[in-house]
Amino acid sequence: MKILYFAWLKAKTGAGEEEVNPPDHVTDVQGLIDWLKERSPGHAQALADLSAIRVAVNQNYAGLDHPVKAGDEIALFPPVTGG
Amino acid sequence: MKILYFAWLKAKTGAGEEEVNPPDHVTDVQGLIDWLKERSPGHAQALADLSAIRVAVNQNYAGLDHPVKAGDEIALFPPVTGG
Amino acid sequence: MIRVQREEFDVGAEVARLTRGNHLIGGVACFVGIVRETAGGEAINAMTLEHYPGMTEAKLAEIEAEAGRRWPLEASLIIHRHGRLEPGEQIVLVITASAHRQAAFEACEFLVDWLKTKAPFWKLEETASGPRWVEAERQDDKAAAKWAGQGRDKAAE
Amino acid sequence: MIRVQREEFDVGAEVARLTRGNHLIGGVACFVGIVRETAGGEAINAMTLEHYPGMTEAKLAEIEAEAGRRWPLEASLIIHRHGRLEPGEQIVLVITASAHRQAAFEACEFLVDWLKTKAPFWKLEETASGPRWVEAERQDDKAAAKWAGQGRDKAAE
Repeated sequence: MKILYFAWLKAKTGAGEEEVNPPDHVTDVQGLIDWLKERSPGHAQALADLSAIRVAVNQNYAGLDHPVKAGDEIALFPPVTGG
Repeated sequence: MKILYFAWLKAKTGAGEEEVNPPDHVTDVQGLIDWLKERSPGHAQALADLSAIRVAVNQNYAGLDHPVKAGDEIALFPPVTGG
Repeated sequence: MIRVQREEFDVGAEVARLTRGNHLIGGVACFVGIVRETAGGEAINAMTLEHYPGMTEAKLAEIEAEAGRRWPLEASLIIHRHGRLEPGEQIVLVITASAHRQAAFEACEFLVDWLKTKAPFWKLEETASGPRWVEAERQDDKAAAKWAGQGRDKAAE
Repeated sequence: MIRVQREEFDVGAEVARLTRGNHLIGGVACFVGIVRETAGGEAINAMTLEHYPGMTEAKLAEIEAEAGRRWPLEASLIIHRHGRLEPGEQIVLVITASAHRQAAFEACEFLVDWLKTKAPFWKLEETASGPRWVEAERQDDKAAAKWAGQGRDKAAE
């Protein structure tokens, strides 16, 4: 499973991209985020406030209950500010 | 008094521009148009349907009751189609 | 700024000239009107735009000033061509620039709607069955009427 | 068409390329977004636009297709830049072309409102007090929300 971080989530987690293999009980976005928080204090801080985070699963916006599985590309980022 | 005709009013009256000296009883746009109709059959035809004609007095849009006087520039034309 | 001219215009050059050096501008809206090859189902070979020299320039300047009163614009430009134009040629350009996009969009639409109903231009179309003067469209009057009382207050919402 | 690029773009060249040869087009609406020199009262030296390669292109193509379903467009173009940009530089270009102006204007506004709220870009501003990530604005969500159910029906009125 590939995790991508953008904007300030990249700086806080210290990674733009990481390959992870979460355990079987991680089945949705919420579970994945809870599990990612354990990886480092930076991850815990970056992912503390879920209201400030948006998610894409395989390049489509997704909610916290969206399923995740091996091989997925999951992106975590703040609300977008393009245009 | 200078009269200007635009679009199909120019073709029908046979003139783009004419200098006229209407009599004293011509005091407003309506009176002027009635008097201009007498100048030729082309004028009568061009000015027959007032609903199809717009008026500017000294380069400002004006109604039929707008006063006219010696020295004015009066333009008669169909509804505009710019843009 | 307003210009009434026979010559073609370059949209990019005009946007660049209008916005250059003013770094308060965040959004620029433009409209380009182009001669279509058909009208009412009939093919158009060309059209000739007649105008009222003097009044045209005065009216364009007036409406541009009005847009500047209604919306917080940093810059604006109206170019309207006259003379003979063929399908695909540009007729009119409206550019509005503001700190924020909504004011730019609204002012641009306002100016275009106004041009359709109040700018003293008349279009003569060349068709296979001969020349014909374009008639004004009632839906253009409707479009222009919607701007009564619109502007700065709404854009500031 | 959509493009995500570092390079500057030329509005006039893009309008010309998009409309060339299609004489059904009567109205072209454009929007150009430009880097402002201040934000929230503080001076901006530059901003860097980060994006999500792959998803950005996919999402831009999706929304452009959606605009084409909602409005009768003859052509459209979205260019969004990424990388470091200074005040006065162009960030984004949206062009929509239709037979009539209302569809062009509405589709252009729709796309710009959408870009602000859904295109995966993030702005990092360089200020005197250091870099800071721009926060999303609630008024942009409001602007985007107004398009629910808008489009072809309304533009055809």
